[in-house]
Amino acid sequence: MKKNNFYKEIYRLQKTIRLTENKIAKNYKKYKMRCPTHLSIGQEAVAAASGLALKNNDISISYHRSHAHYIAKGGNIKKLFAELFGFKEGCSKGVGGSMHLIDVKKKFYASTAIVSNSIPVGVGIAYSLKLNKQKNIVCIYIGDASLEEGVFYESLNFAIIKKLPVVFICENNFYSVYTHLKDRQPKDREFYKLANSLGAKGYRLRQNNPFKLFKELKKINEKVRKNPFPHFIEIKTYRYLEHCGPNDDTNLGYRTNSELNKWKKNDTINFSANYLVKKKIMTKEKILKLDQEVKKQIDSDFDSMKRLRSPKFKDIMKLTYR
Amino acid sequence: MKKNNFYKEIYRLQKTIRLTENKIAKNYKKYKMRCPTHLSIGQEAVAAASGLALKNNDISISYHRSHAHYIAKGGNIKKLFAELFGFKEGCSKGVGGSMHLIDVKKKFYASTAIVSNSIPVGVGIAYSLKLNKQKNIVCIYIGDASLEEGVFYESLNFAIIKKLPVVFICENNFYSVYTHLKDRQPKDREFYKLANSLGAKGYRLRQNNPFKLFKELKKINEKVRKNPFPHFIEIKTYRYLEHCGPNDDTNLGYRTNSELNKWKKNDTINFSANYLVKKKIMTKEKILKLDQEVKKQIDSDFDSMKRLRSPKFKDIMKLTYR
Amino acid sequence: MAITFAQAINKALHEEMKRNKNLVCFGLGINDPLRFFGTTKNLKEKFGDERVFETPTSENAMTGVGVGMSIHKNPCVMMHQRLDFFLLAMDQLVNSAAKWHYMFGGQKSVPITIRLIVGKGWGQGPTHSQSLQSWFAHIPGLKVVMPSLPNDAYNLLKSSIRDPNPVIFIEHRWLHEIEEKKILIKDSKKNIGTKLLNKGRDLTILSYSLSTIEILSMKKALFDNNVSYDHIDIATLKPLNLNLLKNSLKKTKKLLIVDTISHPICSIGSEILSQVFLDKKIKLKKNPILISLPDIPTPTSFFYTKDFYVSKKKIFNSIEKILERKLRYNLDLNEIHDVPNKNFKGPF
Amino acid sequence: MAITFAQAINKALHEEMKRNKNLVCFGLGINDPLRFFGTTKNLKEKFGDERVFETPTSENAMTGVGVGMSIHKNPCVMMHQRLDFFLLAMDQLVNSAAKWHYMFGGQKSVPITIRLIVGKGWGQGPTHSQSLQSWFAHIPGLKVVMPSLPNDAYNLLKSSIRDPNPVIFIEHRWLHEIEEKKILIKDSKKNIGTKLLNKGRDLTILSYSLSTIEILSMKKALFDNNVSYDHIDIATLKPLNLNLLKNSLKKTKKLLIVDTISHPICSIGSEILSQVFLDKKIKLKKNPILISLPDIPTPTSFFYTKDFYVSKKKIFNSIEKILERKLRYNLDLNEIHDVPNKNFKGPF
Ligand SMILES: Cc1ncc(C[n+]2csc(CCOP(=O)(O)OP(=O)(O)O)c2C)c(N)n1
Ligand SMILES: Cc1ncc(C[n+]2csc(CCOP(=O)(O)OP(=O)(O)O)c2C)c(N)n1
Ligand SMILES: [Mg+2]
Ligand SMILES: [Mg+2]
Repeated sequence: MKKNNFYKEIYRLQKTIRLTENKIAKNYKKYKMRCPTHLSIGQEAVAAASGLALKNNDISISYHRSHAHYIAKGGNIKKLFAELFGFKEGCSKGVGGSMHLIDVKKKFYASTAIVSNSIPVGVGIAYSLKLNKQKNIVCIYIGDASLEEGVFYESLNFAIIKKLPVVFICENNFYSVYTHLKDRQPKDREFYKLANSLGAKGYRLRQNNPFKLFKELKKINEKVRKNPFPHFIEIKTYRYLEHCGPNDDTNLGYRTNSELNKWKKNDTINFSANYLVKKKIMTKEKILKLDQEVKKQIDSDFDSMKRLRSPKFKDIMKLTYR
Repeated sequence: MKKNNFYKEIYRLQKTIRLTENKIAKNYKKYKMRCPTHLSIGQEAVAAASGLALKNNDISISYHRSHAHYIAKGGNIKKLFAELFGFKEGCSKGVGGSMHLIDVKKKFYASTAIVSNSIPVGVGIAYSLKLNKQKNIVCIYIGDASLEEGVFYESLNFAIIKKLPVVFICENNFYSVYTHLKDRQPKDREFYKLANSLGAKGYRLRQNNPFKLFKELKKINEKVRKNPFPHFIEIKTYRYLEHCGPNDDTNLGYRTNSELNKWKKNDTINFSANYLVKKKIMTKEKILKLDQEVKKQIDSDFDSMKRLRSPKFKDIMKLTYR
Repeated sequence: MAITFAQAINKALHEEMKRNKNLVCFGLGINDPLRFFGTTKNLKEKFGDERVFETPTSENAMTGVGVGMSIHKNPCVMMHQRLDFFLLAMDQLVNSAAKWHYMFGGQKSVPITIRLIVGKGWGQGPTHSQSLQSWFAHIPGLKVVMPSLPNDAYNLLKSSIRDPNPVIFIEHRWLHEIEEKKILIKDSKKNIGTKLLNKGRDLTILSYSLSTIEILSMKKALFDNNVSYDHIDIATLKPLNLNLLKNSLKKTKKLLIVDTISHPICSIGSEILSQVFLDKKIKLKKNPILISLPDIPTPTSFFYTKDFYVSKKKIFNSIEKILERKLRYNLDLNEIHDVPNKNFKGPF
Repeated sequence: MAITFAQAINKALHEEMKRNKNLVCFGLGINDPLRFFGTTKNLKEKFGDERVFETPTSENAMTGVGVGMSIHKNPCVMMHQRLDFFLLAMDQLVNSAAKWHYMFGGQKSVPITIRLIVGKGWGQGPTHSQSLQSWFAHIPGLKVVMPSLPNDAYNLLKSSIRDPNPVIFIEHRWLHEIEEKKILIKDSKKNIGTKLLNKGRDLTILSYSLSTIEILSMKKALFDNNVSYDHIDIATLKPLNLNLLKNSLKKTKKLLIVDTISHPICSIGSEILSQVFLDKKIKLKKNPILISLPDIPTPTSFFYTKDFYVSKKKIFNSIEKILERKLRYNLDLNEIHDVPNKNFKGPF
């Protein structure tokens, strides 16, 4: 990446994620994307900064809310849309749906639907990298609820004793479905401290400045690359829409409008745009142009879905075994 | 308990456990006690001090190495022997064997054979105590390998958010079967610190002076009784015999004779006997008499096994469902 | 007044919570805004959040916690929004709950009822749609109940809660909106749950859970075709009582098992077939047919599920095959195969 | 030179580790002083402790780690000293390993072989003796292999390791000391594993794993009684190929299934019965018999296990029943029912 180019790239990625997710949200209600879909609107900074901080041959693996991570690792957006629509052209041939994404070429190895289920798989990949003396790392995305599943602790323990090159990115958005963190975990628990006392290296980073976040993550990744060891990074963030689906949900009463608005006011995409202008990295006009470019591409990717044909069950009947 | 009486009681309990386990070890090779049997020889101080620190209506629950905890909670020794022999008169009617002990009256609620399996059960009992506004606590015994199973973390988390009256007694004897702690968990991990950062109250106590240990545990128990909250106590200890069975095993090479001998030199039963004499709580003669008394009782309990008859499968065929 | 399956569950929970002050309910989502598909409505309001509580995402520990509560003083109802999540808890289920009473010599039993919801359609896919009743039935010490109609849901949930043993209570998500006219209160001490829904001569159709609803919806078509059949709904899968089935078979000598929510191998369907096969007193005139899902995980896509799931056509065809004659039937071409009813708009 | 089952396993592991530099073996106890019942002898010494490693007691995570390694570049063999411990890993097995290839559109497969040891006798009791092959067979995406003789153990372990799909490889602990004269090397690409061990006219006996050894030990007695029987050993339980059985049944028209290491309900035995029952081409002359364990958890006591486990007498009696005639046989009254051989002194 050319010097300073990363500013533009991060912004572009944030925007790409936002507009892709918006596109899905807007069209979900036509009832053609028929699968449980967890959107990342509001959480783009984490995905963008962490995705760009990885090298092409680094691997990432994610959980149910994974569109952003898939895109940030270079995942093909057409194939994402096709997956949601259930077409054979989807990244998982339509078999997996929104919660089971994969882009082998881009080394986005998988996202899975059971809370914490992909964690040990990521750790296993890291063991394999080490065995093969590859100088790559594995980035494992998790939500805050992942710390409630025992397998997180088992996996981290193994990664520590084997000194594996894994970076956990924990997107703490305070909620698991409708339940606030304080009702699920000890009130004054600090994730990064907990990670430390488990024996990993814990960090607490912030999403508010995605460029800074990128640099911090990049530094950590290089450290891990040089001296393989599990690092755990908590980043507080917030989802704007409902847990699963395309709607606002403050009417349900489990969280307040004012909480939501506080986060919206600090929207990281706005921040990035303003920052680029302020620092004279891009002009307002250039940004607008970029926005339109991104939008056009997404619109065209989405429109291309119309040309896809309904697949048949027999196309995948032989896929259970290889 | 009368003042100072606890000294004698602790000693008696240590001795009772040691002699019971010795009795089993000596007779195991006659191949009549046919079940996997994990002896606690070397670890008696923990059981004795913690068992006596509980009230009658407190509940304890344990893992595969549980004879000592069963005895320390008042479990019937005849029924323990009968269980090992597989008689209907056993504490679990011979169905469970050494790894599944129970004495409902004495509120020793269970020991189970799968690592960490009894932990959430103990936590559930604690929730029930709280619901019923009982002022009792649950003592959950675990080994050092328990911290490798995810369910430990899940259970502790729940106990913390619900503020439950549980005390974990972790007998860290450094080994899980033939594998040293350092090959299974991070080298500089301190259990009590880990417990703290999970959100519990962590302690590290020592077994070398069982009387002191008793007082410390008693204090912690009373604290928990007053303000229910999970406490986690690590006590380093050491088993003298093989992981499972009645033999010495230093010949296997996974641990050294010198390591074993270091612990034997600091045997807690010797310590207790000497301490009682030194502090003039009991004379040497009184101790000898007590020893003989204990031995006689155990011998007679053991001999009574000869009078038991072989049970039949049909006696328990209806036990699967209540 | 009509009552839905979900309302019947809710009613049973309310009554049992009221009846037994020690009963506790918990689960992930139990107090969510929709109240667990409506089945836990007003429960927390009525009985407080100590007896009706939300849990962390810790399926294995929470199952053990349930065992602990229920061997102490508090029988409980644990619930999971998808059966698939419960796979994390097999140690506590199989090594603890199922064996506790037995392995501790009959001194403590585990009165826990575990509600598991099975997903279907709207892209539930491979990990949100599994139905493992045959796993549970394989394990001695467990009971397994899978009602299909509100009355059975109500009565069987009550008897499951009062049962001193662990009961796996499996609800197909698509049943929640199914209605019956009113609730008939049965003796709640027994796990009843096998009954004749139609009486005839030529064929015995056995089904359970959602499959029963599917057969019921074909009633008129079968009647119009003069198909005279016994329809047996079997809601208690373990212990499995096949008396009604066997008596029916002595008459009809022809058997169709419709089990549209299970994979075929080592399934409840296979078990029933094998028990019939072993019975000397039963001689069939034709080989039986077992309809089940293909031995393939559930795909997500709307397009694939159409042929993955069992169609009514397939059931009609199987009946034709057994009876050796053609049937006339109209299939509702407007019916969408991946939703339980027209109002359902996903995602769960 | 005779070779034991345990040695056959060991030989297969050595050869495959040598053949494929990416293959990894791990498990709790893999490098213990006894080397996993002798099956992993010299493995670490030969291939180093990165490829042959001991694990923490973390069954669920380690299964996921195996999935991760094997979808990346390292196929692996994971092992558990008791199947019972593996219950903690059902999420990773069923929701990950079994479905991965399918749910990600066929792009990555999971070449993992999972060795599970089944315990028996010497008070293994309710939680150290379970054998859940029917659970695994129920799950699409898994293969299940249960050899009974050293040759099959050797060849099937090799083919399992080379299989690009997850294979559950179940070894009964009592087989480890069983000997065969020598190893015949077969084509290791296929999961072979159904074969005729005796040929006759009047009866078909089907068995697998330890049950096969039990039937083999009765060979002389059956011969002396002029019982002419086909004995079929079925080592690959999933996918289940019943051609050999069905052909045999067309001849003998009588079937005894001996499955002495499984509970009866929804078992492999039930599955086989149901498949035979469904087949139009097979008409039996007598109702079949299925011998299995009672539907009760394993008790610990020596006294109880005597009648809990299936005796030879029971097998003889079942044959008498099917053949409708009495047999003469001597039972070795000195045989101890809770050890595999006279040298076995527990505890595992
Ligand atoms: C084992 C398991 N239990 C329950 C669920 C239901 N579930 C789906 S998403 C989710 C919330 C997870 O919260 P978090 O990890 O914080 O991720 P977020 O949705 O907030 O991004 C839950 C509980 C599941 N998928 N898997
Ligand atoms: C889930 C599970 N995995 C493996 C085992 C085998 N196992 C029996 S005892 C034991 C060692 C446990 O070590 P620790 O908890 O330190 O107790 P100790 O034996 O040292 O007292 C193991 C691994 C088991 N019983 N359960
Ligand atoms: Mg969250
Ligand atoms: Mg230990």
